[in-house]
Amino acid sequence: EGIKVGMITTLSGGGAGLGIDVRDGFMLAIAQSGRNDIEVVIEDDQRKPDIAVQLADKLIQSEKVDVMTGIIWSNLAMAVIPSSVAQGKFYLSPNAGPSVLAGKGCHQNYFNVAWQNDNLHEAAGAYAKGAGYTNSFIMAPNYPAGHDALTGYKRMYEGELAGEIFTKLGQTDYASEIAQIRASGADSVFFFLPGGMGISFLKQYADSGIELPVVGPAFSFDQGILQAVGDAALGVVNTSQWNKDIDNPTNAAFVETFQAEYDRLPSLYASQGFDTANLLISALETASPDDADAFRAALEAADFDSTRGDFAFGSNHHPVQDIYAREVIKEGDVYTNKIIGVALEDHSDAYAADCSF
Amino acid sequence: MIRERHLNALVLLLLFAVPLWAFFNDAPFTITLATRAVIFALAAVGLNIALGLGGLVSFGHAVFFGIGGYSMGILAHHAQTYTPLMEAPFLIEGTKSMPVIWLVAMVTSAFAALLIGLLSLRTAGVYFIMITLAFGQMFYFFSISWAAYGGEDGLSVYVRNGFPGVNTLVPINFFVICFVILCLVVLLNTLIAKSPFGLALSAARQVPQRVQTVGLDPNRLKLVAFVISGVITGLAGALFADLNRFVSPTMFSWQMSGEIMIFIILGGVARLCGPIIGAVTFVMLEHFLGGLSEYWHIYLGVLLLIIVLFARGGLVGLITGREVAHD
Amino acid sequence: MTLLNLHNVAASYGSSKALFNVNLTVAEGEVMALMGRNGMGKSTTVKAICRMIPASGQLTFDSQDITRLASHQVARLGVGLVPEGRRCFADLSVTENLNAAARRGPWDFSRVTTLFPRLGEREAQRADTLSGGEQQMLAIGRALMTNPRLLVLDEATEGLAPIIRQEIWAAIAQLKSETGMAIIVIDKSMAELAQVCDQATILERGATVWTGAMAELTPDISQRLIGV
Amino acid sequence: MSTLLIIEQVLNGLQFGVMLFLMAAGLTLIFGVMGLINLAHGSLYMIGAFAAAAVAGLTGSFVLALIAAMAAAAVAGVLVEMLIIRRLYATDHLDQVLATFALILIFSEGTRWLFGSFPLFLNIPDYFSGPVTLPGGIQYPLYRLVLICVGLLVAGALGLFITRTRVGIQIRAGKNDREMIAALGVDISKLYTLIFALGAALAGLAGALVGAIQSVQVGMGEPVLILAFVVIVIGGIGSIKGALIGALLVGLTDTLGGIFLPELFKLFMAPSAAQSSGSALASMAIYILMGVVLIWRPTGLFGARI
Amino acid sequence: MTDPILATHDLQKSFGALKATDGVSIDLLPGEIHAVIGPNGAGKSTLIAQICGGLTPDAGRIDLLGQNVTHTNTRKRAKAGIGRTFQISALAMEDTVLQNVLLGALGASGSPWRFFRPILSDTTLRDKATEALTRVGLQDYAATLTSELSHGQRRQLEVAVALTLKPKAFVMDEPMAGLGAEGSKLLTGFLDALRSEAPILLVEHDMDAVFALADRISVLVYGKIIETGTVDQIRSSQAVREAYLGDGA
Ligand SMILES: Nc1ncnc2c1ncn2[C@@H]1O[C@H](COP(=O)(O)OP(=O)(O)OP(=O)(O)O)[C@@H](O)[C@H]1O
Ligand SMILES: Nc1ncnc2c1ncn2[C@@H]1O[C@H](COP(=O)(O)OP(=O)(O)OP(=O)(O)O)[C@@H](O)[C@H]1O
Ligand SMILES: [Mg+2]
Ligand SMILES: [Mg+2]
Repeated sequence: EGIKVGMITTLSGGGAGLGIDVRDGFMLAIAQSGRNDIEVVIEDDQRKPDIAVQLADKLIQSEKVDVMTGIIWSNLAMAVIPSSVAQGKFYLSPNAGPSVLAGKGCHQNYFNVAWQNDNLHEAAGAYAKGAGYTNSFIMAPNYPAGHDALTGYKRMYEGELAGEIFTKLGQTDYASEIAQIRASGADSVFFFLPGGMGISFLKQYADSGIELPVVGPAFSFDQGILQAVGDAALGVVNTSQWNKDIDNPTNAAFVETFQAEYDRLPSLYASQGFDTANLLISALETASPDDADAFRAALEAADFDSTRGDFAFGSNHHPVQDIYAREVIKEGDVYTNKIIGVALEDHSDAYAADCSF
Repeated sequence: MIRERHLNALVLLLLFAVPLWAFFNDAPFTITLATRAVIFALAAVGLNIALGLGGLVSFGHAVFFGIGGYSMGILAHHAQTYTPLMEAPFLIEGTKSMPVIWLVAMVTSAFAALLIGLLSLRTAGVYFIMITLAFGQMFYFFSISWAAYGGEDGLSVYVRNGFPGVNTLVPINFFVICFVILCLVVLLNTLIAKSPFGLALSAARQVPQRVQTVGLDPNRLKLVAFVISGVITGLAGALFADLNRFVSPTMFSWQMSGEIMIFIILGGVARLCGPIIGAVTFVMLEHFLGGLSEYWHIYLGVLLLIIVLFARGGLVGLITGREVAHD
Repeated sequence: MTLLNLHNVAASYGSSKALFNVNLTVAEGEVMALMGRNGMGKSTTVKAICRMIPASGQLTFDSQDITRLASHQVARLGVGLVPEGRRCFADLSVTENLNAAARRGPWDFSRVTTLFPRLGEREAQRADTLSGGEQQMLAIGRALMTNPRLLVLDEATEGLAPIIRQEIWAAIAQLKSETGMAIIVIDKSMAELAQVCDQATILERGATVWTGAMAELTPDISQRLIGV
Repeated sequence: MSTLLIIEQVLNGLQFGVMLFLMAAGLTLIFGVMGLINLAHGSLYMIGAFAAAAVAGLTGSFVLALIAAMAAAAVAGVLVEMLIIRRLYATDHLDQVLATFALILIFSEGTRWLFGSFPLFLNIPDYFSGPVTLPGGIQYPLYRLVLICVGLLVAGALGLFITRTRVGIQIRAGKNDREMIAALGVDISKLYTLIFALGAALAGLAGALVGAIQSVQVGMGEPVLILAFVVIVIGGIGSIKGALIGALLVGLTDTLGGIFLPELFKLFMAPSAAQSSGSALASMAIYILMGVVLIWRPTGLFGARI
Repeated sequence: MTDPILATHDLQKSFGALKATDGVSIDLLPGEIHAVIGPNGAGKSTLIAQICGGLTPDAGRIDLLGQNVTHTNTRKRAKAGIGRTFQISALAMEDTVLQNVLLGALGASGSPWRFFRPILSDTTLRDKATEALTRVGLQDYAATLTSELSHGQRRQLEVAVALTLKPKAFVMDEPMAGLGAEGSKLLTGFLDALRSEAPILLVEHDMDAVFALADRISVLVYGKIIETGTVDQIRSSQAVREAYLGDGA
């Protein structure tokens, strides 16, 4: 008899694009596996934590799912994951990786298939260091993920800071920050501004005439929003554990079939959804969630072909993987990314030591 | 057409019967859903005291909902991490006891309502709506950046708090607790509406200058109504946090204030059970439409529109017909 | 020639009926007193004429059926209303109040301010800071500025100083004799009504109970139907 | 911090304020003059931005895009007014809140259904892009200067329209007593439709102009909506002058607060903590401003005294 | 001479350049009806607003029962014994007639802070309210919604609410306004009887009523009292004729 997967993700409202990509990537992998014994119950959390909690209750109490996945945002993850795993469910995160869940609050049934939140920022710091930047201006919204971002960057960067700014969450006008950047004498800019905030910043930054190099995590340069940023993003270096040109057969097939199926290029989030599903399928080959210990061991083995190439879990069930530096380019009419180097190799995270199951 | 009094009884009865049915048929999620509806209804009944009786359209009631939520979150967080809330000048420990948490939630909400009310009541009408919104936004942004308690990530509490003599982990038990509180508050609301205070408040809403010339202070009447209202919504916030075992700044958001208000409008302003019917309807719509399509908000929007356009006086108005004179 | 005719008109506020059977005819150039005790439906009749509440029965103005017209359409046919309680536009200045709905004709700003010099003196003041009497003048001026063929005055002298009241009665008389404007007057002052009005209609409980020439209104009838 | 930087930041504050004014102008018309709480005003702003992005994508012309934005928003506005809002003037504010909340849901998801879940591209036209050098050597984006001018122009034109023209007077009269102005012969419902269309077109224009330097995405309207409400309440509802001054105040407070509060906190805190507490306070600054203004003047700076 | 119940001394109030009240001294003796008449815009309502606490005078003093109340608020003055009716009815339109009067009774009782017992079960309040309604002749309308009353009936209700306060002095701003001829006559008779209960400061344009009722009349013209006297004195005053009465009366 089959297994039931509960997916809670954001499908309506402002941040819906990410959830839709995760879902589409995930479902593509399920379809490709040819297995029809995997039932996926998909729910829309509307990006509201209390709704997510309620949906988790529903999936666990009435749908009686075996495995959960899908959450995009850290704050929703914090609301749902601890109580779900405490009730004996497995949770495979396709996106959010808050630091608590990687360290002190880790759990043996919680696996993160994307990254620990700091990872891409650390990679950006490492890239900045490698590129010889010594005076960065850094900026993120004033909320926990923003604080983590700046901490992550500083962890690897080691140079001086020309300025450090926390912006308002949801801010759309960056004229004053840009003026501060211009006046700061910085040699580079690092920013973490997910979603619309990043689009606004990049457009305004490009229009300001400042020519300092910019580094950021992949979130503001992902396939879904690059088209909206346009020329302003060209040439910007960003860090990501995945890109469509990573050279391995799984990835090539993924990019091709995703495009064929959904008529758009896959994004980072789609790849994460796809990998999450494949991890699950690989584990199901050897064990059933009913036998929690065996199933957990199967997950830990991570015996699947990742779109990222090598993929392994660290001791805290978070990825150990390469993180690349990419550059935004234009291919024909389409803005996309090209890998220009590896920023961090076989990187795990800073919190693993705090984790004991 | 049925009489409003009968409708009220029917609503409360159904609201109790459905989870009971779910309990015997092993449908725990239905109970969770009903609990959610009951708690929202409680928050809305609270707001309705200010809004329906006192004419105070508060677009900032999420403040009290959030304060209630964080009262629970902070106390339980300290209890579960065994860290004291405060050491100097005297020791305050966290707690996992619902009654204590409720008391704290209600007292803090009362203080906040007193303060916000004092300042906001200088204004009237739309300005009142907006100044209460402003207070809501202040609390929201503050909670987002309050790192000690999780900031935007919020606070998780792993085990539901306890109530003496009741196993709150059993969904139906927690439901009953919430339901009893709702009934008590509805009773309180009925009494207030018919009381001398209620009469004076209603007049203060309509003709403040008249109230003054009979020697009463309309603003003080409204302030008291606002505080009572805030206290009830605060209590609802504490219960909501306990239902989710989680609090976050979204409890303070303007959307939350808006939703509480929408429950009332949907059900019927100044109707005893308006907020309850509104909250239940909204929760059900959200639940049943949510699965229909990615674009289910469109259906929700259209349904709400139909209700506003064709049901004067909200759903209660639709069911009971024209409002009858108070007896 | 008949200008306004109401035949078997009934109207209600929501579910409570206020008019049952009102019959009323105003000829061109005629001044008609609409009388009745408090609450008998005078103002409601006015509202029905101005299409401010839904009414059934037959209403014609200038031999045109107005039963289904919108309020502003009736006004444009030539009904000028001075409502009970004045209802000046509080946020607007005196001048703006007068101009808001003005239509071309013999009545313009200067003629109105000649009739009511006080309005000229306060032309820039907001209507809600005017004294009660000033507001009443403003309401009359405002209606005149629409250059109506039928002027409806619902308690237009309420709250006015006797001296101004005299002016207004004089103005009504002047309107009648000089412009040939038809007028419906609701007022409590029998003496003045008797002087200017040609016809009278008396309402009781929402129905016409007496109608005839003013001269025929004997003290005995008025005692019975109006109480004085 | 250099004076030059401060001047530039003041300019930024003004520009942000003017941007808010564009949005607030339409809202204050509809809200103040017609007495209608239109939560869906943000949706009209979004519709403008999306229409502009779509037309700019097809034709490449920014001017056409702006026209399309205003037209689309106005059409949406007129439809909404005639089909829904018209039935709600007589009811109290609360029904309007619910109805326009429902409209937000419909418009947002409808837009997503039409245009997909990803942000759209809309950029500054070439002739307005890039910085210019102002006297004193400040490098300032040309487009932002254009925005300032457009905003001030709209402010002037609207002010004249409402206070000087007959239509403007009738609109304000209708606000005081709708039934009475109709009884005097003014077709108020036609007039209101017109106002709604005008307000919507302004919101659409704002959406398109602002969309060019921000992200065009579903849900972009709501945060601006809240700010616009803050603006018109500070200024006094229904007053175009108030909306302008309120917008500039909010713009300046927000921009300068974001810069100076963290600096202030640095005087007695560690830099990182100061940054964080400073910006936390800064994010509350405009609401604090609004609270203070309303406590001082309960009907806003230029609102009717009660 | 008896002490006045209510007295103003040299009240001043300006709106911008306009002196709406310009040195008004007026008093109200026990048992009398003191009418204030004057052209529209003379400042009568402004004077009343100052007496009742709606406006604060720029200068001058107001005494109620010998106490200086110039700077106390409306509420305190109501408690101290001023019973006011409004020129434009201020009633709770959504409530019933009885509820409006009950409000007055409740105000007089001074304790609205009772949350649990229905007000209708408070027989003391209820009797007071019904009595006031009966006195103005609205007893049959107790359960009617106030919004359904005619204009004239609302004026009667205004007076009823003031009655429940058992005030030391009535201040009435045009109580006859909107009343029909018959209604005016009834109210005139009623006020005539009321003066034994408490004196009345009466602002009224209905000269029939004023001349029938007033013991004294003060004529206010553009903020100043130009004359105070008995009915006959005022009637025969040339100045008053020119400013106010015209030649009709
Ligand atoms: N808005 C309303 N809603 C319900 N009933 C009303 C309304 N306005 C008036 N009525 C009722 O309709 C009847 C007629 O009222 P109307 O105002 O026409 O009387 P009127 O003859 O003008 O009296 P008055 O001389 O007092 O002005 C009254 O009994 C009144 O109670
Ligand atoms: N708030 C205000 N601002 C400016 N002027 C005002 C204000 N209130 C009243 N006035 C003016 O003061 C004068 C006195 O007004 P008031 O209302 O006291 O007159 P009144 O004697 O009661 O007249 P009426 O008999 O017509 O009611 C009027 O000219 C009026 O326009
Ligand atoms: Mg009448
Ligand atoms: Mg007056």
